[in-house]
Amino acid sequence: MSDVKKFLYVNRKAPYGTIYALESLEVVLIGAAFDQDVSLAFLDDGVFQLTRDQNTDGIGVKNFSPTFRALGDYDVTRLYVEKESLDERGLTADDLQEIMYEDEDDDWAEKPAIRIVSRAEMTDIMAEQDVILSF
Amino acid sequence: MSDVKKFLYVNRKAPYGTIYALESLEVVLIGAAFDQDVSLAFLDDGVFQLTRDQNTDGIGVKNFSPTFRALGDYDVTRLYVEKESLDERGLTADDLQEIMYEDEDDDWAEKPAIRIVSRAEMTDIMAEQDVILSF
Amino acid sequence: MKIGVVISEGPYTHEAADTAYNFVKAALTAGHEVPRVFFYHDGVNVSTRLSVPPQDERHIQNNWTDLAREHGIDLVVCIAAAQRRGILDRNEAERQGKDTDNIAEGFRISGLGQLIEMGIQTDRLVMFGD
Amino acid sequence: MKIGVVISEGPYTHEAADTAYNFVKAALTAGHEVPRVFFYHDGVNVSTRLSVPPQDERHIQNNWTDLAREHGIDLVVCIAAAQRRGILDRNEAERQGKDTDNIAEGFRISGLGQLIEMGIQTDRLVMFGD
Amino acid sequence: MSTLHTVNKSPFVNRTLESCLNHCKDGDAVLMIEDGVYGGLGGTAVSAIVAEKAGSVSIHVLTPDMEARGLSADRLLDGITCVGYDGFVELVTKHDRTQAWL
Amino acid sequence: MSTLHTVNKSPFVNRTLESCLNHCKDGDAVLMIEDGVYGGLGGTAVSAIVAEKAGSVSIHVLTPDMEARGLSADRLLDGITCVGYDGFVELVTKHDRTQAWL
Repeated sequence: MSDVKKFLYVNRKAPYGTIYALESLEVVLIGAAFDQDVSLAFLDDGVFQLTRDQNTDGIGVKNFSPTFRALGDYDVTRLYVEKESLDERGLTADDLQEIMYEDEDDDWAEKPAIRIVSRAEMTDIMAEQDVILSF
Repeated sequence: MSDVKKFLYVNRKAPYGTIYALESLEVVLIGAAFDQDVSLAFLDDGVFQLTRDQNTDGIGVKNFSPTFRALGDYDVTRLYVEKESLDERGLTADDLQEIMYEDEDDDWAEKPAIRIVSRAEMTDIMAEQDVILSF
Repeated sequence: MKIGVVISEGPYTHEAADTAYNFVKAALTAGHEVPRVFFYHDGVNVSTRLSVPPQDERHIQNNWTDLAREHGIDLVVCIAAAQRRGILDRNEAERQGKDTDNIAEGFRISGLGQLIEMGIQTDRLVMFGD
Repeated sequence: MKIGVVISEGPYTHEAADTAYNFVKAALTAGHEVPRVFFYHDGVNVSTRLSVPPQDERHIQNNWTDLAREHGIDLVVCIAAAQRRGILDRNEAERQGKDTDNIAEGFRISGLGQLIEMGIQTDRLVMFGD
Repeated sequence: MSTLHTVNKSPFVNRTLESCLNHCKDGDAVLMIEDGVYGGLGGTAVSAIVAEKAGSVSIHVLTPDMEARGLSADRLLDGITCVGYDGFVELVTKHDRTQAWL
Repeated sequence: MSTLHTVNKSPFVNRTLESCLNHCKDGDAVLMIEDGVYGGLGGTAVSAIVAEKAGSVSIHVLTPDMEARGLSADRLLDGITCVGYDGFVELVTKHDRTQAWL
């Protein structure tokens, strides 16, 4: 086994109603320092974490959604979002934040970190991992 | 308004996986001292609270299901169980514990406390209450 | 109107304590009375004085303590639920032989009877939980 | 095999801490190694030494403290999750200006890096939560 | 005599909204709060069961919870009303009892 | 390479079991624990989706959680296996990774 493991953070819960989404992101940020092969998966209600224009002033809770846009700086560049989960919720890719990263292997070209995948592709991605952390 | 209020304890969660069922029962036992008009409703996964032959030795958690059989001593004599919830779960009345009480208005005759009701009847029961406590 | 409130989930983990807080403020603003808030299940964890949330997040326990002081709200923490979860006042700590308590100012530990009493004495009961 | 364990829910409220306990005992009996258990989210509440469950119920914190002592398991409580929820050790209490700590013997507070490290260093990671 | 029902769970994960709607009487009100606000969205896998009930029961969503989740009012099903915490209080007082579908 | 999936939620309330089964590959295993054991029952509103998957995926329930809930093994769908905590450990070691459907 190589020194680098494939870590997948699986996000299946909506933001704000419970703390899992926020505390998942806190693990991702800390975990980024460990130079592992990191991906994030968003499925079921987890896709709601990525919606645009979140404004938490009314509920008095901190809005953590801008943090997703900083993930590129932590070399977290793959956010897989399940298409079927979006469809069931009446969402499209346009409803999600734009999250970009600079690809160091491609002359630092700006690329989107969010990759919409089918349920079958998501299943394959899950099956390739060494460690799966569920939130 | 009379001094006596109609209290309904609504139980919708399965036992042991979470503490709500046990802590609901603790409220019922304390509440019995207040001489209110008390009923219990079991619907959705709440019907699982009443199954026979619960044996928690293997999980190391206290089995609280015998307490339901003591409710008659606390003058809690109406446990409404929703038939549709049983049906969806493949359960029948025979799968539930026998819970009896002595009817003081009928020469202390032993009667069953569990009353299987339809969803429509459950809806009517809920709509008659002064206070609804949800667990 | 007199409105009683129950909080059944822990702070930060679930939005219940936040929604309840915003609801109670609105009820008071509208001229209603909120004589008591009852903390049950993991709701008892709202009452610890040891919580230290990040500087840029709301301080849920402080918010409740302040609101209760300002409006004379009785913040009651269920004793049975609190014992299981490690919430104690000085009396309880002594009685149980524990070296410290951890309850915050403005909260008091009492029995489930206080919940039933609240149900009897208020015009409406609103529960926040999971 | 080396098996790492994560507990994400609070004691008594959710069965997670019980299932994890029974799982870890079975893993040890089968000859596997459980080097660390990581407590995250409400799981940090397992580590309070102030819990006083009824006499006829299991004592979840004591069970973990005893198992860890017997088998040399590293019980790590996430600092960020613990701060929000009011779980402190002596150092943290002093640093935060709190008058007391509440963590039980056998548990230590540390960072989320310990979770990632556990994922890297064990052969399997098993999560218990809600 | 009528009831205010509150629902705080996402209908895509949890069947609580369904159970609530199955136990409403005509003239009752449903208020979606916290993660429950997703139940008010149009064009979803659960919109039909909500729309069906929206005639006999008045359905409301809590605006601050909508905004927190980045959902604008134009995404809501027809006939659903947005309220703030003050509207929540009004609904509680207007109906004879509140039933929380926890 | 295969995965052990754990599910701890009742399928009558929560759609997590469904989501888990939708993300299993042939040769994977599913272990139902805690309130998840209800997913193994025959003759229920969700039995069909479990039975459909029981061929390509091995499905197990945790016996102590069954017993706690008063469910005997004869209520289980055909092809579902009962295991104890020792069997849980075996499943974890036998498969390459464990994915908890929390």
